[in-house]
Amino acid sequence: MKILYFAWLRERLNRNDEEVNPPQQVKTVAQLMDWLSENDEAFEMAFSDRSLIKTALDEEIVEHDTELGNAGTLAFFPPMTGG
Amino acid sequence: MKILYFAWLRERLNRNDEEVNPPQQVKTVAQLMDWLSENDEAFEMAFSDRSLIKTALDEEIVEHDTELGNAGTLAFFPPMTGG
Amino acid sequence: MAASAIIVRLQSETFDPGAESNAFLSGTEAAGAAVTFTGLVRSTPDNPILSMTLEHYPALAQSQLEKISKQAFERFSLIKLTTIHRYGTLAPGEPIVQVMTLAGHRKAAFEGAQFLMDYLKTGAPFWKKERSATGENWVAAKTADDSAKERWE
Amino acid sequence: MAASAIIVRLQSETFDPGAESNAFLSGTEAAGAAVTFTGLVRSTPDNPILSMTLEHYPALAQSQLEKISKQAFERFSLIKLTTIHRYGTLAPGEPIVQVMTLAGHRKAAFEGAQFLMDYLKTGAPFWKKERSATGENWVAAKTADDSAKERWE
Repeated sequence: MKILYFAWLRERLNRNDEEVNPPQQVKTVAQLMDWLSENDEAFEMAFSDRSLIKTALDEEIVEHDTELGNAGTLAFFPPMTGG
Repeated sequence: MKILYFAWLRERLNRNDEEVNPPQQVKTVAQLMDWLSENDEAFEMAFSDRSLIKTALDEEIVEHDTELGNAGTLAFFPPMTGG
Repeated sequence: MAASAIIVRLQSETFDPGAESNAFLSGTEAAGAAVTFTGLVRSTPDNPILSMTLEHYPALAQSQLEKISKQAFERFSLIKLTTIHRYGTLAPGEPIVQVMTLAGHRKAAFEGAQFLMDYLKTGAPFWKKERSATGENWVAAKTADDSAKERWE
Repeated sequence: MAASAIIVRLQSETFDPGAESNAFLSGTEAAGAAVTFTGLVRSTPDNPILSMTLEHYPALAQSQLEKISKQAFERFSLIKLTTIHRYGTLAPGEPIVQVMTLAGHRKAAFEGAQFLMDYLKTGAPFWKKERSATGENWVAAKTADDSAKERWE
């Protein structure tokens, strides 16, 4: 699965995107955030206030309890400031 | 005192403006409308629904119970449709 | 916030809506939001018109446009405000009125323009007569315009 | 009411606000009211900035702009709607976004544009970074923008 990062999340994690292969028990967006945080302190810091993390699965905005299913792309980003 | 007429009031009364000299007992806008109606059927018709008659005294929008005082100009017109 | 930040123009000549907006927008780094409202002469299949004539009371129109513009400018802390209102005979599609507001943020810019239009509808001494193939008639004031104004009271 | 009455443009190049308004207004005899909202890069004495960079998520930005534009178009029975949104690095005073609505009457034109802007603020994947003499910082989302959106729910 491909993960995209935007704005200060991209800067703090120092990457635009990456391929990940989470274990089978990682079923939701929130569980993926847990799994990424376990393995990397930078993620733990960046994801510490989950209310500031928005997500889109295959270019559709979703909540943290959404199941990953067979989605190809997950994006993490701060609250949007469009317009 | 000079009276101005606008829009359909101007058309129905067939005049843009005129000079009038009401008697002393005519003190308010409403009394002037009564006095004009007494003397002329066209005014009686035009002023029959007083909620449709708006007035301005010396270029200031006023209510019908406003006193004429020493004003030089009184305007009669239908509800405004600006904008 | 000087009074010169408010411009009111009462004119019979037409105007270019976009050129007016661009002139209004120039040199405005402290502003984050601009709203332009343009009112147009409307001709629909249900009510096809040939022309619209706006009669007005010149002296009162100028002072009412100025008064309402000043109220909007102050109430919404606008940076700049321009009101252009035409009179005379206009063809379908022509602009009748244009209101432009400039503010720090979008809420004030939107509300300033809306307030101004709501007050112009019932407070500016203009009367519209539509001419169609079947004759002429005076456009009646709408009760919706009275209630739109009440929102701000 | 065809879908082609909705235009959405996502672009890095600047645009001419007034020229866009004039193009939008042309050939619109059935419309009585047009509203143009222009959002500008703001630099104030309290917060002087050198430039603003808009980062965006291209595929999602396009689809969200289209989705929100369609919602506004349908909800307010607009005759026409155009949304232009930029990304990249912009100087103070430059236009960031422009929304134009055309409707029979002013209420729908105003509310369509306001609805669209309220939803773009929190629903379009753009992030703003301001660069000033003292450094760079990401503009935080405003809780006022969340409550502006709630008004329409």
